[in-house]
Amino acid sequence: MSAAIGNTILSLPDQATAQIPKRNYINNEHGLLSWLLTGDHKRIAILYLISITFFFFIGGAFAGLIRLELLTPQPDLVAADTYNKFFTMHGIIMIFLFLVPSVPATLGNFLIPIMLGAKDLAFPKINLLSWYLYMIGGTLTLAALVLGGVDTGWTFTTPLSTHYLNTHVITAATAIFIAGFSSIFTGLNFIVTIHRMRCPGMTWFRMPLFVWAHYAASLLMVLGTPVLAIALVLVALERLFGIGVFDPTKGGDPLLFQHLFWFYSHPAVYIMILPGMGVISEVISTFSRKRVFGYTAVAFSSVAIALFGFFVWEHHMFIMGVSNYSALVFSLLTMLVAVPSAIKIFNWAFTLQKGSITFETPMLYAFGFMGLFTIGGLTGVFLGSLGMDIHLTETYFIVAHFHFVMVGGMLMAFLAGVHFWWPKMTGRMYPESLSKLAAVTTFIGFNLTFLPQFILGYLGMPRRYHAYPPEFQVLNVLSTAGATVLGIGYMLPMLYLAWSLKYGAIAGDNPWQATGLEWQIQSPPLTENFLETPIMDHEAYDYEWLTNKTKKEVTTVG
Amino acid sequence: MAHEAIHTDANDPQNVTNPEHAQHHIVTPLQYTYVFATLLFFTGVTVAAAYVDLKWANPVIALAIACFKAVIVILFFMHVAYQSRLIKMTIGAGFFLFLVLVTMTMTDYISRSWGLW
Amino acid sequence: MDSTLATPHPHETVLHAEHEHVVLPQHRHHFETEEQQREAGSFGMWLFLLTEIMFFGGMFFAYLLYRNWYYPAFAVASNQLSVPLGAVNTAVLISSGFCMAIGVWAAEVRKRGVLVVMLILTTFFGLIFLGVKADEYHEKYELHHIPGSSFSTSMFVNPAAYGIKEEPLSPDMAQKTQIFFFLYFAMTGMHALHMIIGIVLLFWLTWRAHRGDFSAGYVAPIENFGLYWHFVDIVWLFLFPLLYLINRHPLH
Amino acid sequence: MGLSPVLWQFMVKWLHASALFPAEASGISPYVDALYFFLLLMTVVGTALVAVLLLVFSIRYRREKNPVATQVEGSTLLEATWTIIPLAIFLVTFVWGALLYFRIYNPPANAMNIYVVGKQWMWKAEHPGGQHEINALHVPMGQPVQLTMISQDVFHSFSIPDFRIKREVIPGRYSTVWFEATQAGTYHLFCTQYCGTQHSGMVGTITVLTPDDYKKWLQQSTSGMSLAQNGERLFASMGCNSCHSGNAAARGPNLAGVYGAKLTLTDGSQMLVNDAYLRDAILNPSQHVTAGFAPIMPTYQGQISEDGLIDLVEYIKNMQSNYRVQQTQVTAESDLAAPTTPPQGTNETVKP
Repeated sequence: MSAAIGNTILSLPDQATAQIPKRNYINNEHGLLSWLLTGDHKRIAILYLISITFFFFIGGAFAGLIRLELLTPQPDLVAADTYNKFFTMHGIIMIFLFLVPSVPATLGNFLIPIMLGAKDLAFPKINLLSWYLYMIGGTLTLAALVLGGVDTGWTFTTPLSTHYLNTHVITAATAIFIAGFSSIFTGLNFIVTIHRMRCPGMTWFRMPLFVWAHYAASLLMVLGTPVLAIALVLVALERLFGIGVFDPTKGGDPLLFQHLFWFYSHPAVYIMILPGMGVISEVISTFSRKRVFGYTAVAFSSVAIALFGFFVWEHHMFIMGVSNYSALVFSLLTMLVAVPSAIKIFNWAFTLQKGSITFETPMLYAFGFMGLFTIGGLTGVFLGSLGMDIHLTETYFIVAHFHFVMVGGMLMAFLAGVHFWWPKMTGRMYPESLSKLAAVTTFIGFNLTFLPQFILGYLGMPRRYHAYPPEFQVLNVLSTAGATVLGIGYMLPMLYLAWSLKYGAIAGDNPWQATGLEWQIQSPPLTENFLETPIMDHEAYDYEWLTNKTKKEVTTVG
Repeated sequence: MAHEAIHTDANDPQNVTNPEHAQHHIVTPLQYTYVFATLLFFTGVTVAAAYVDLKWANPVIALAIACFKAVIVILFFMHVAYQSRLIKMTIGAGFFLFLVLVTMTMTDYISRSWGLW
Repeated sequence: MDSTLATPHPHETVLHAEHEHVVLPQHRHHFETEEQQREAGSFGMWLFLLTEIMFFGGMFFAYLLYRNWYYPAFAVASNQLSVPLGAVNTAVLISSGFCMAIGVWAAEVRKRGVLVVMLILTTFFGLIFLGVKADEYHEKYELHHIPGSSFSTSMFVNPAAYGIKEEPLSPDMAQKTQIFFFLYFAMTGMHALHMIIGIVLLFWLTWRAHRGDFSAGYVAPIENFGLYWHFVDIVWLFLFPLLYLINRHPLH
Repeated sequence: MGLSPVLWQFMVKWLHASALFPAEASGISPYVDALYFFLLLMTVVGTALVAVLLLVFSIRYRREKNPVATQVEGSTLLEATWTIIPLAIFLVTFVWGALLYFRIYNPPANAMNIYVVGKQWMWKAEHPGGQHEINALHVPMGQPVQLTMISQDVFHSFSIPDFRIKREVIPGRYSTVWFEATQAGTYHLFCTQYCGTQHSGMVGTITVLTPDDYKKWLQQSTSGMSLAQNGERLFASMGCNSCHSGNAAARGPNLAGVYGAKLTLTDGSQMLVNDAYLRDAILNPSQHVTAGFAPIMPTYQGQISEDGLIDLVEYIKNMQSNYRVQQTQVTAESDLAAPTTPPQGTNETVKP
């Protein structure tokens, strides 16, 4: 298939003779129940993949409706309260039901045990329980939607959410509470697995950076989420009994809620982005045939992000009446948390140096991630800087900023990961040219959607506005046009990935010639992953080891 | 199959499957009884102390006793005294993060009254 | 470490020096060794307790904040709690924890009878605790001290009318007693909820212990439940002084 | 920044004319914009750097050109470089941003005060002279204006993009912001904090008038009663004057000249009397008992609207002597049927 020195490293087995392995985790057992009651981390990952895709498209539909309403300055498509329900649902679904579980619950679930050389996560039943909790949370969210919606915004700001709205706040809060426990259990499972289930020889510094990133994200999940849970419990109790821990007229402090809420929800940003960074490390290394530059620095920067991530939450509240002195402290700490991200970006860039680079779809997405995440990260510095934050916060600038990080960063990384490990998960390849087209479409659509929003933000257009002054229309039309392109960019992978399940080329064990343990086993893997426990005798990303191993295999066979 | 297990010495120091292992230790009922008695004794002390007016020292004493009781429950009833460093660090991390929550939030509440800008 | 997955696990698992090796049916296939499984379980339990620390931590912080803001209201409202009942309950809960600890020991040395008795005693003390708590709640209900629409501050505004030797609170401060009682109910209620969950689990564990599940060297469920139960104790060890004691002006 | 003022003006005007940039209509705007352009430059340079690295490496080390990768472990020197340089830039940003923050939120001493009440879903501005406006605010050019703001219900946020200022309007607590308008004209006022159904309808217009026009506007729009006068009536009708009479034997402290003074409370703490203190002392008197007085004042929580509180605060602020208090005491006793809240909003320009 591949020429001597082609522009791709993709090497598929001879399609005439190749077959999907007879026994693998997909056909090991049959019937719906064998999936719904499974303890296999790979099957749970697939369940998650299907469900988060479902919720992603629901959340995406709301995004589409929001952009459609904003096409004109007049409030003409829907009424104000409906619009508020749209963006609330968009936020809740995208954050709690898509971004938080996206990479960890799908790719992480599938790959962490394999990357560590283990047969499963430490607690398979808890893993399944966490999927069920996620589904209950998701169902309750949909219930809140069907029953009439909720319009608090995803931030549940008190006293608005506690005393001034008559929508299904408690249903939505319960949904997030339950989905939160799903996230806690996933994180707990990962931490225990990483500490306890590594195969012989798998030292901490031989672990793939994907695992490091998930370790850091799991710490945040386990330690942060309960604080969100208690904040939501208090909101629900306050709504039910009308007592005022967050109600200023009864002596409560509404900012206390925000402290508790952001104590989770800022680290949640890192829960969302860290696993994506893990994906990028794997992809960049594989497609430049080179060990990640400064492995240790990248590993520790993940942990540093997790640690510093807990010290910066107040930057969401700078103008909300917190003490100016503490705003100073938090602004300074915010500047510090930006540094590890910068370190990662440069390390990835220098991984390319002296590499042997090819540009398959995952790599294109990874390049997209690097560019967009850099912009997203640097515009975060605007918002961390106190004086600048005053003008920019609560405007479209902040909307653009976090979409650059979350969509431009995390979603790109998620798609990079899905494309990268798709052959491993399904045993089949997707059509390469179509997927490259999708990657480019996504990139263009994304920039067209969100770059104008930075300008809108500096012009002062407030977020969560249903109607806006007419002079903002041109930029809004651009943004809506971009959203259309972006929507197509996201539909495409849906279609060709589904197509590839049946018609894709047989991928073979290691189509990308990658070094991770997951690539040394059959695709799709066996239910027990490894026939015998592997022994890790080389560093991560050791391409020489891979070459030697391949040579040996060839000589043995020959 | 595709995977080739590379066999190295099983006693490889790099073998880290189980580095954080601690020998399982059984605490005897007698030790438990000592702990139990201590806990009851300090419960009495803390109640008694509450009835004496010691101004600012009252809450300090009450919390100090509560912390002490919690520590011995953690160390002996929960066997942490005999556990690996990993478990000790895990617990430490929990309390550390709780302190982060308290102190960092308090930076806001304490300094709010320092002045209005 | 030669691993052999195809065969059922003939592991060299040293459980305790004094006991012979056993291959246990509870051993899950994906763990290399029994010991790995056990330590993973206990580590997982600790991580779960970590989340519980943060969960209660949010409420403890709210309590700390409002106690500083509305000290007089918290002092007077706190005086309405019965120290003897609180102290008795503390002792009851410590006893329950003690029985649990002995139960863990009994499981480890494989004394089925002792284990079952200890689990029953643990449950018994737990139920007493809940009973006393329910009685305290009932009293608060009768005094209209349950936050919400029926909450009444009259006892704090006009204590003399209720035969209470307290300085009357001004009406604006008296309102803040509701925050105290809300936090009181939220914290003790959340604690009681954890106890109820624990007691349900205890019934199940007692039944299994009676069946002999934990008398052959497989003690992880008992140990891990013990951790949970002791954690619930610890929460109370802090709740008791915070809610009942530290705001109290000395009673003459 | 070394930019010449002419070039600056040109750039800003050009950007504004292309609808890519808000007008610079307040004294603070150029300072904010300077930091903005600095950060923009940082972003562009940073992104360009990453893009160039990706591009150059992609071309030089693509597989066709460089079939075999050379393994490199890493470089402490490089790691240190890209740790320290971003950190330094971010720290500069922090200091610059902090200085700017002080400048934006620290009102000058000579600022005139206007009160703003936010509620679902309108802005109500109250000028000391008694002029009321809904969803509109008239201010003079070239004069620092301080806004003392409070919300009646939920969080709102008072934002004037062309002035580069924004401040959360908080329930139960005064917050302040100030600006000095430099160009006559009308500007957008937005509520930027999501506050419920009609959030996007909570907008208004800021009209900047020349000092002369402003004087004219004040005269045309007067309601006849200043805030302090309203406050005085409220003070009498709520019976405040019976205790705060200024007499030696009065049960409440003397309020004349109390604004701006330092009070010693019963618990020994020292408090500066400002707007926030006065408001709190009316609603939560037991936490603000002046040393030497008994905690007998009832709470007025739920009995006075935020507008009424503003009237009272404004009245006490301007109370130089107790002469009028004693006068109103007489009036109040003779006129027990006085309305509990003063008539207000007589010249509200728009009815909600």
